[in-house]
Amino acid sequence: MSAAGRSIVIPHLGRVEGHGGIFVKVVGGRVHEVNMDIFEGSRYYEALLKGKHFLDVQGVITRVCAICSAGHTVAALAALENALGIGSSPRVFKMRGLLTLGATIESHALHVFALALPDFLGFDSVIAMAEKYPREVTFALKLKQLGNRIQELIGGRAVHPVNTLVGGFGKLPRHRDLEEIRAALAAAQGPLAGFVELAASIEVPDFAARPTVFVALRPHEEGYRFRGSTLCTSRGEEFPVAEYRDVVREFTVEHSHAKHAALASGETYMVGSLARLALWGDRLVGQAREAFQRLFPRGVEENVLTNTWAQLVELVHCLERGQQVCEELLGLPEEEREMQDYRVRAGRGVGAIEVPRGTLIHEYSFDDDGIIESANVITPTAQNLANTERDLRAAVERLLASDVGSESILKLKLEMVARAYDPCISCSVHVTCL
Amino acid sequence: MSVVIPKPFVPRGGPRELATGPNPYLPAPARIMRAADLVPDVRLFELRFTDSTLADSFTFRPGQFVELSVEGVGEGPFSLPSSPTRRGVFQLGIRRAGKLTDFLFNYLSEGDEVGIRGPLGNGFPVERLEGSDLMLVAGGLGMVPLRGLLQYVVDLRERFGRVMLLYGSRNPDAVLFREELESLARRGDVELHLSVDATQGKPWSGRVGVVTELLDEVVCDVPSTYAVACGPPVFYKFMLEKLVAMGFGRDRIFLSLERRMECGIGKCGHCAVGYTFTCLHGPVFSYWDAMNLPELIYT
Amino acid sequence: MQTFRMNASFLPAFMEALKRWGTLVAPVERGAGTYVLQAIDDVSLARPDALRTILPFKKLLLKPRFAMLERRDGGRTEEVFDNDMGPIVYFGAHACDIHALEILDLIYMTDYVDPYYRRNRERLTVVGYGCMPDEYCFCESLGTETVERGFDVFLTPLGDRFLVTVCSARGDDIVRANPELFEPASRADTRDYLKRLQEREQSFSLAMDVTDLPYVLELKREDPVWDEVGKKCLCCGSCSMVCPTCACFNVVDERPELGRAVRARTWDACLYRDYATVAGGHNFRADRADRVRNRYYHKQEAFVREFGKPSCVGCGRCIENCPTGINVVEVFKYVRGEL
Amino acid sequence: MAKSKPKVGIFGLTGCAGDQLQILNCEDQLIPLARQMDIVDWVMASSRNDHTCRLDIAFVEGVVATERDLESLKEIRARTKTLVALGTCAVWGGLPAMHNEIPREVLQREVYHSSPLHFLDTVEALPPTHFVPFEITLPGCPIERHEFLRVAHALLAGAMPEFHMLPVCWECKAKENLCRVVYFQEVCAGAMTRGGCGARCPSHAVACAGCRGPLEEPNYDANITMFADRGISWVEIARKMSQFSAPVWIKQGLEKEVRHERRR
Repeated sequence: MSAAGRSIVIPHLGRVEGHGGIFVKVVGGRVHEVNMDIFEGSRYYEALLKGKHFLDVQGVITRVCAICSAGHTVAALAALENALGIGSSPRVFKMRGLLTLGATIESHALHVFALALPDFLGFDSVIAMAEKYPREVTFALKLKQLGNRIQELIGGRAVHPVNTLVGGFGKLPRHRDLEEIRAALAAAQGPLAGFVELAASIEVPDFAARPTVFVALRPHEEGYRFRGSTLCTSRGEEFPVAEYRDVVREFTVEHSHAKHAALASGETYMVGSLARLALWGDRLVGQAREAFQRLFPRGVEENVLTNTWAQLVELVHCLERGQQVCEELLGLPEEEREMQDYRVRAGRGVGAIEVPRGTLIHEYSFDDDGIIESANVITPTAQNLANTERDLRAAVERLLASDVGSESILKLKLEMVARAYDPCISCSVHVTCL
Repeated sequence: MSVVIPKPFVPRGGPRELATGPNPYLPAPARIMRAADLVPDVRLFELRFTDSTLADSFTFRPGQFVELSVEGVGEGPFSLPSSPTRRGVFQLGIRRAGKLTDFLFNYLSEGDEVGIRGPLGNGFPVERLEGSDLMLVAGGLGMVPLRGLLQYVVDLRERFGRVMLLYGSRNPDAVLFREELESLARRGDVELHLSVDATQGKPWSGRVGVVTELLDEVVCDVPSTYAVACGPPVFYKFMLEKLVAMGFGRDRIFLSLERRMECGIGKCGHCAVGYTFTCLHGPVFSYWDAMNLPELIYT
Repeated sequence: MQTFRMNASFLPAFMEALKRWGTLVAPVERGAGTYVLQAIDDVSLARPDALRTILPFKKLLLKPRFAMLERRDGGRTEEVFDNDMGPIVYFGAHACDIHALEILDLIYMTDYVDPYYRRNRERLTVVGYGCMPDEYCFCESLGTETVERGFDVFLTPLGDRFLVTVCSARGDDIVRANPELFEPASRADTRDYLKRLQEREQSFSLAMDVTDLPYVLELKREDPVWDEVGKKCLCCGSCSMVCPTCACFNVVDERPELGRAVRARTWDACLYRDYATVAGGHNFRADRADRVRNRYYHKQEAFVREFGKPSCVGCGRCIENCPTGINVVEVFKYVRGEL
Repeated sequence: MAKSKPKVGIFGLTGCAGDQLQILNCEDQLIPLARQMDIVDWVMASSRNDHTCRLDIAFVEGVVATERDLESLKEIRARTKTLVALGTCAVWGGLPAMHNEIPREVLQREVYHSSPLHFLDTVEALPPTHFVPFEITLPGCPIERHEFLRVAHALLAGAMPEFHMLPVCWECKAKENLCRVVYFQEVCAGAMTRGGCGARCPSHAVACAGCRGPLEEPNYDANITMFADRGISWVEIARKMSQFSAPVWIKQGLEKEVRHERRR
């Protein structure tokens, strides 16, 4: 392998959501350039929202990305309700929480089993993997289906919810449906524990390990939760979410339709399951705690390839937490519909939520008629891109130093790094600031 | 309150049954015995019910039709170009025109099974036509049902007087059953008059022009002749009035009409004009009846 | 026909008793002032005095969509029983509904009998319930405000009691099986019944002149009113969906899963654009106004010629449900030149 | 009727990937379905793909928003026998096309703050059906799983799938929902919109937003009049109707109102 002036190009990254590639240039044995090349077209939804009514925001902004549609919905509604100065009722808050759990189950199941696991087990796709592991793949699809059923019950549709409104829900779930969901969540726990064992038997390589700053929201209450209003870093810093503009610096780069982000200090950082476990993993209880200890016996280490296992731990958590939320909702009387009254007035609001891929922040301001004046969405994938490039650089350097074998193996390992972040490119090209 | 024509609540007639079974929607399996292209986009399928009792007993009137279906693909009405005087098998002349027929042309051949329901519709009033001269006027695919009538007439030739067939096609390659018709003409069973809209450079000894012009070629004893016409919607527009101008009584002209037919038994409503179901009360109407049902003859 | 009286307080017991004859289906309240027909176990949910349900009872005989035939790859085409609903007791039928049932019978039980309809129809028990008209009812104009046949039992509320009319052997069975609920009707009961009928006759606010309607319509075929209505009509088909006598359907072939083909049947409406389109693409009724006119002519002209009465029972559902406010009564006033 | 497994490709242009996700969401039928076909090109689900071979069936979702999208689309068309447009974006343009009248440069400045941005070759968002012919179009935002399965199974059996073009009102009435127009005086696009979604939104007490695109020849004027007659302002009507498949509505004459509504 000559070391002079060569390029490693992965033109179209497979098994991720959206269109991107990896470009690495090596000159004289030194890594010269590492780019995550994002060529997904822009749709400018945030700019298009300007001039629309705030009631139209959810229907538009959810279309940024299908996999994250429930997350965008919950974040947007929280931001809009903050702007209107209304809180959500306990039922509405819990239902949105359940929706988030459903979305996380669906997304994690898809990524862990269908997108990432084929790498660890040596397949090109989950369809190829199904031939050898039919029982496992069937269960993984069942788990994903359960996530979709929850989203369908609460949001009215598995992708792009319709039931979620500013101030409440159009239709509330029947108790018998909630009971069914609770039972299905309980039934999935056993088989999932089996997967934790399978995962524990697979050794995770450390060629991409590198010191990293983790960022996640502080849960709104004691326990491991996906919503909160304070941004925390693994350095011990804390900021109110409303001041995110002072914390997160965004910049454009030539090779990408997506903007990149860094902390005010200039450091890149990681958001997502691994970051959440690093910051709040000690709050896990029950089987999730056991899974955490089983898969991270030495605690969270700075190796992005373990993010897939972090997602697996969160899956265990979501199954347990989902049952609790169903329980809480079953304690409320059965009703048709829940909507809060509110008065339209000018306002600005920020809403944040931990979605499967990390911290998602929405901000809107509108005038007295409710017409949107500005909109800003910061997606987890955009925050992770700069960090991904640094991980890729570290990996290339290390892999070139040790003789890895053929170029195709090198490429596969780089793909694994990019995939470990579970990037959502559709989302990432919509980072905006108006 | 006044109800216009008081009538007690009585069903119009006893329940009718199809030869293919008690559930009128359930097709009976039939096997394709032969499939051959008549012209490039029209294929003649010869079918036989797989149940031999049904195959042997199946009969119909010329002008009736059947519903052919391929489960999961679709069902459609098709005229029978064969005559009930020839038992055991029956034929369908099918033009490629949509999703079901595409499937038939692409995937089905001899030995394959399809579903058949029928016979459906009223058919030509053959008893009434007996003893008279017949003028059959066909345009394009309208030859398919008329060929069934023609075969019937030829098989029972002594019951009918003169038989004239006036048949217009788009071009010489689109003439259906050409050899057969010419051989019948040679035998003297039928007086054949063909026309094409254009020869497109092909050899052609018949007339070139629209089918109505063929009417100028024939001399017949109008009072003792019945006219039977069948063709696409545009065909009727000029044909019918020309026949009337020749002196045909409007009740001595019969036509077979096309509509969207789904159930074939007067239930689904798609072929209804007023309360006349083309599938149940038709598809054969006298011109007098048809013109008194506004919309029925599409102009 | 036999008549009895039943104490009003026996109504719940009577409904409980009806369950022996099949699944009890009755109007229940869906939203404020809106009702749907639904199978109920708890008889207190029934609202038999509700004037209209969103969908009429036809949904009990033919589902909006059901599978007719099915074939598994390599197998035979078989009839499936997706539409079979078992024995049903339809509680709370009004006179117009019962007339509509007769019309459906004319459509589905004559000539070729529709087996899917017949199986449900034969197991249907109809328990009528007397009603008072609102501003959309015009059954009186069509002679469907009272009913003498087509039901098993009919309850007419007379304050603290019901006049009970029995019209079939099955109705007779029901009465005989529950002797404690019924007693012979007295002269006072029949007197009150007649009084109620009179009162009811006077409470109609909507009327439609149906004199010589088919002939009038025939003369008005080219009237500009049809273009006017055509311009206003959304062709959403709501009127046909909610009409108790609209019975058109579509047949759809599909493969819902591997190795299985299904022929399904769905309600259709002649107002939909492709209703009269044939294979090859020719549409016999491409013009919206033609489709609108066809709907009126089919119900009010052609059906009369065929069966001696219109296939409209004056229930008012189409008026109540038309989003653009097309009103059949007004349309005919226009046709007659009264507006 | 025995045939070899058809070669299948699944492609996303610019979009939210919701329609591809809906394919993955056919969990129960996914693996059996995949066994009946040879999925040779599907970047979202596989890391080994053949980008050049002939395809019997290809599914395309998303809009054309870059030159690269257009190139890919033309390549896919050239190698495919039966091309299926998946989702409202692919069929009608969907949300990304809702403000095509605003120059892309303006949007870029608003979103990315710096100029010139030569790396953005973005063109206005247009549906793939605008550029190349499709054999089958299946709208929906996202597509409905059962409809996708019907298309897939029909194509596997060698037949064209059949969909009746009925408005959302059909399913809405069949579900006995309260009409959003008649009972709640809302702007509901149900009567103009192609059904098949099971009237999802009205069944959740939300008016139809028209996400599945228009029927053939909807009575556009009568709908507008119906809303206006109920005292709903033109701005409100335009606002509700200018989202999905906006280009189509605009062709129908809504353009004036849409411009009126915008305050930019």
